[in-house]
Amino acid sequence: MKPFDFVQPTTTDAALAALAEHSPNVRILCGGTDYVVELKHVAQSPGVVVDVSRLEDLKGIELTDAGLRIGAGVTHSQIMADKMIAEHAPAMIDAAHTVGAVQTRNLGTLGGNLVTCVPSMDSGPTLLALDAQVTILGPKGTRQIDLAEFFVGVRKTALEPDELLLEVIIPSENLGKPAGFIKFGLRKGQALALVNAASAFRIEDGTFKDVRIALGAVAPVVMRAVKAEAVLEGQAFSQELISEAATVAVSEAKPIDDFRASKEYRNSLIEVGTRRTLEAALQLANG
Amino acid sequence: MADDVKVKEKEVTLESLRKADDDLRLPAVPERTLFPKEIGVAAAREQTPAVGQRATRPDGRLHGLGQTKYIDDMFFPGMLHAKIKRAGISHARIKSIDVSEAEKMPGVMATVIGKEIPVNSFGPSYQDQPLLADDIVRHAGDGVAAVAAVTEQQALDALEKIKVEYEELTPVYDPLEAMKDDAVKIHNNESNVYSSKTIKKGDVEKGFEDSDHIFEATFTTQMVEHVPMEPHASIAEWDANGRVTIHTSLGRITLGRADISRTLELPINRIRIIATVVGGNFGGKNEITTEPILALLSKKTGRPVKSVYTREDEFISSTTRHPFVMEYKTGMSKEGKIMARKVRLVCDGGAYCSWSETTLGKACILSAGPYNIDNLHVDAYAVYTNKTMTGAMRGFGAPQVCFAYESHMDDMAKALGIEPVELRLRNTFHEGSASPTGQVLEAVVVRDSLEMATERFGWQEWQK
Amino acid sequence: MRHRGKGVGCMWYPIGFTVLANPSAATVKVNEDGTATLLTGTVETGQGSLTVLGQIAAEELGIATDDVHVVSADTDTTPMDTGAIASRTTYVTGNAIKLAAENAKQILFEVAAPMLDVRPDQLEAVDRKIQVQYFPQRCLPIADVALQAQFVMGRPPIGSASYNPPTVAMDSETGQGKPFSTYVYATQCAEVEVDDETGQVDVIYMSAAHDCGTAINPMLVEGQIEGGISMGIGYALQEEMLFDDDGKQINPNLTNYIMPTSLDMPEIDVDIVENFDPTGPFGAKGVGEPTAVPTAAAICNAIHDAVGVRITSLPATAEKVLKAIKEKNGGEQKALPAAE
Amino acid sequence: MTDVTITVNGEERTASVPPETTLLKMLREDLNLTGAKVGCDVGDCGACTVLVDGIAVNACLMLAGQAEGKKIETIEGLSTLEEYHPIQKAFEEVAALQCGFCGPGMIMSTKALIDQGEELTKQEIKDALSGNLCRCTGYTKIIEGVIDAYEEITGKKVPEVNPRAA
Repeated sequence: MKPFDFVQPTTTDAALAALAEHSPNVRILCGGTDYVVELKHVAQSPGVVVDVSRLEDLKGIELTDAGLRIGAGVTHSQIMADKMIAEHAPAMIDAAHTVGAVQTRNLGTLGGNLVTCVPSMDSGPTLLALDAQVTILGPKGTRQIDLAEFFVGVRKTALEPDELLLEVIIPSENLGKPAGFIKFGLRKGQALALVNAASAFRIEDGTFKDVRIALGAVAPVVMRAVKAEAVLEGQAFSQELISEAATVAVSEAKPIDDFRASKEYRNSLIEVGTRRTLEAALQLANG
Repeated sequence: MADDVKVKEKEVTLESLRKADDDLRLPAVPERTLFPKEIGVAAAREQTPAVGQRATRPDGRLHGLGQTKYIDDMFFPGMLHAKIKRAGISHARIKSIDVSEAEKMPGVMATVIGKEIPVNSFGPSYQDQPLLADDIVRHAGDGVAAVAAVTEQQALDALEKIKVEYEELTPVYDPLEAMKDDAVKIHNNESNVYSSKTIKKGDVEKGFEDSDHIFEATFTTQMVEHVPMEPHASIAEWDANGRVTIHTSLGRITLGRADISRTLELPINRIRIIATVVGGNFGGKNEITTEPILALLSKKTGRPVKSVYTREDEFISSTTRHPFVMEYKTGMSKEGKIMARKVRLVCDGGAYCSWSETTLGKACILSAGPYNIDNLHVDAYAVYTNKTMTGAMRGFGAPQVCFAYESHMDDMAKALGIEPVELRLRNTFHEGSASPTGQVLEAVVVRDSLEMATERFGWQEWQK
Repeated sequence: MRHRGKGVGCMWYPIGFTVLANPSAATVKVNEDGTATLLTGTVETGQGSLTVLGQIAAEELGIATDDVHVVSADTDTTPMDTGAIASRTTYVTGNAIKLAAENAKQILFEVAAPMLDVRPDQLEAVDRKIQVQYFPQRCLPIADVALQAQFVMGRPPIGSASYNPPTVAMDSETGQGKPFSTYVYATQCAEVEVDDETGQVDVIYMSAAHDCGTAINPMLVEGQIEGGISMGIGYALQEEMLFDDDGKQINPNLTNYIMPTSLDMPEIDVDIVENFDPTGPFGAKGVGEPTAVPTAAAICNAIHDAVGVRITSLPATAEKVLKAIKEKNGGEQKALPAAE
Repeated sequence: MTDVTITVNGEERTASVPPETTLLKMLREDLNLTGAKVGCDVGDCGACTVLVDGIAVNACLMLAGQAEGKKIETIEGLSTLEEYHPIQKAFEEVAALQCGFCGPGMIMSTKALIDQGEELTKQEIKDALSGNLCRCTGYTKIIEGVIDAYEEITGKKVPEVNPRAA
């Protein structure tokens, strides 16, 4: 690794101060499962690395008036072991479980996964399907935006260089909303996603309501398949409709062709993944 | 502007950091590992007769305690770290290599390029592989220069300063293309086909005539890596008597020593190789890699020099398994007896021969499968391409041909309406069968293995 | 839909180099307390060969595995060996060790013979004793004999020997000849489950029956077979070095080079086929390489059985399998709208 | 240079390292604890697995500075002068390790798993080891070793399941 300076603030204020002081030659480090790998390959030193893994404000999972709050520094393992998440957003546990292997999940954080913002991130689709919001802390205080707006491009988020991702909030109305998640990788253990899919909806009076279909690794950022959602929204549920929505989802995605898989294959997986997550959510909805 | 100043200051700090890193950091007191001084021995180790016992491994105990010293776990006083610069271009003529800037980098103690190696070639069959490419680069993972520095990072930083000028040459990657007469020649040979083997037994054309059915199929396989968990690693130390001691992860030390002797023009009795424990081989550690380079770096610096491959080095510059193109034609009687078989094997031999000769030979012999075939004709070719060299790997060509002949067998079984295991049983070798090379086989238990594996599987009663 | 299928792969494999000399030499030193030290130039690369070679020396000397200490892999101290390659260690190095131990034992017999009032050729070494054949009560502890040999007779019981498998060069036109001294045989069966919508193949179960002649150490033989199967599974389904148009490897790392993890491994039942090769040490042949040979064939045949598609190019990735399924189904498969 | 103080296998240790030093490098080169191995150096292979405050992490992905003040357990700290650790013992007895390079990481992952005190199934064991790559064993005897150690330590049984049952 190229030499850099390392600061380890213990308060968010100190962290923000460090970011402000060293900007733009500064990078944030939390779990390190992605960033330390990057550090080993970069040709230029980042200058200063600010380790935010000790910030108490980034920790904890709790129910608030707004909904379920998950600190950005919460690890995937902590998500998997959390009873509140198991009760209110179990699909998040399925998603967390597919992140790397135990060691990666023990170090890697939810916030880190979102901030890294690679298309194949495993946390994104479920959170999008549950209309998650994120709280960003900066020199001017906090701001809250939809997760969908947070994702800007490949490895690009709405975070300014002097800002910090504080927490993720799943709105209270979506707690317990039936949701399904599926990941397709090249092997069973430790796989990068070829396609990720998450679906969520409610059944009211026998019709689909608040349908969300989110896809990962099929576009520059994790995306919602809004046309596919529209196919179902307000309709009486049927298997044919689910299949149709899955087909429409394929038309919305823009997967790439690469050495891991062809575009055609990813399209097949989008169709299957969308359908299967819708079916999984349906099963939950039907209790 | 203010930012610029800050960055400048930063660089000074970083530079001083690096300087501090120049001092060799070696642990003063070895850490201790605790374990009971009297661990019992498993009964199987104490019993006679010894053969047939499920005896535990004394080395296994040390592995579990974390006490096994692999090469990378050895630190000698004053030891330097070496790194190799890879060409990153698959076919080119080297016009010049300039290491002068690299040599000025902090911590750098020595460099070596191919021209400094007394005999810059090695290989188990043909000595067609340079330790560091000095004239022609033949695959992207070819090394072109080596650096020894106080720390690994310093060596890596210095690699960036080595300037190599290349004249690009046309590459060829596909073995079938490379076989053609007009293909660019990767070595200074008439053809890229550097080895061919033939087996002829009986009269294959007559056999086809006597067959009720003829089946044809083509199979291909991919290039794979051994992926030993321990990457290649060596430490060389040149001593005052002109002897070099090399700790290395090499699976065949006697022949490796001969290779090192040849490349360094050093009498064999001045070379000592200690392989201690190798962290996985699978055929991938059967050739020397950096040993002579490290020896030279040690000679130049008077210090022990260590090199440990990164995982990337392991992939791009160590040997791999040969991709094969396999054409099969088999004549069958309607009762399911193999009457004749013709096989053509083309093996992608990569940039250097390595163990391809042997691999080709074994694949050729084994390609008929464990079956009695009176009329057989196999032709096999190994071809140079501008890819990572292919060499010895668990099975030497056998996994490739087995995939082909057994897939082919099942397809024929289906076409003939004969149960796949039954079709095999009708053709397998038995005691005294003649192999494709006419060798009378003894201790043949292929039928037993078929019966045993299928019985354990529950083949007969198995249902979808 | 998920479909189960079964497949078989059968193979043969030779031990040692093709025709070429690939000798091993060994030295066995019996210490004055009846324990022994074995010097071999082969290298332990993980298989457990040193344990197996120690067992061979112990067997010949009639002592236990733990009584033999093995020194290896140092060109200054250990004798010539062709090395850990070509599944040859148990067979070739093992034969050399057996012969070396036999030579050391011969000295023990010559020393023990007058002590037991018999001829040396009437003795045998069993259970840490030198005893008269058919008269087990007429015996001496091997320690006593070794001590006598060393300090009274002045004949340290040290034996050295070498072995090279006998071969006959192959005819250049027809390839006829005897390239190898011996061969092993094996069969593996695979049960797979194929998802016909994603092409994903799960290997659920494998049975493997391998011939290795006498299994010197069945536990280590099993380990070789299980390990070979895992390598075979990677070869069959996932692993591939990929290159870009400039001949540079795209996936030179373990993130993108997909080798099996613990989650990708099936249940495995291993059987060792009973066999005895009179040319091998105590009937042993070898087992290292063959274990990885028939796996891919068995798996691909199982895929064929499950969904009726023949994969002719390895690896049988999910993508390749799905493509083959779609081609087979032709128009039956629902057409997906073309993405932009 | 940064001074990093960690508790390793129960003993407080300090080393002065450049900030870009990983915990793995510090353990291996400054504290001479070479049990944790460098297999890939990017968190894929798990050969460097150590426990940090009881959880398994890849030491190659943690900066030494991040470990400041934490409790680190490495393979060297498992057995004591009195006791051969049951995991190490079980691994030896079933010949779980072949070349052994993955062993220390494998054993540390196993320790973290068993220390959690949960009831384990074979699938959970496989899941817990999926970050530790092994090329020699096919994981079969390693899993056998984990099961033996778990049963020895906890007195519980890992339920038998037949994966072939549909």
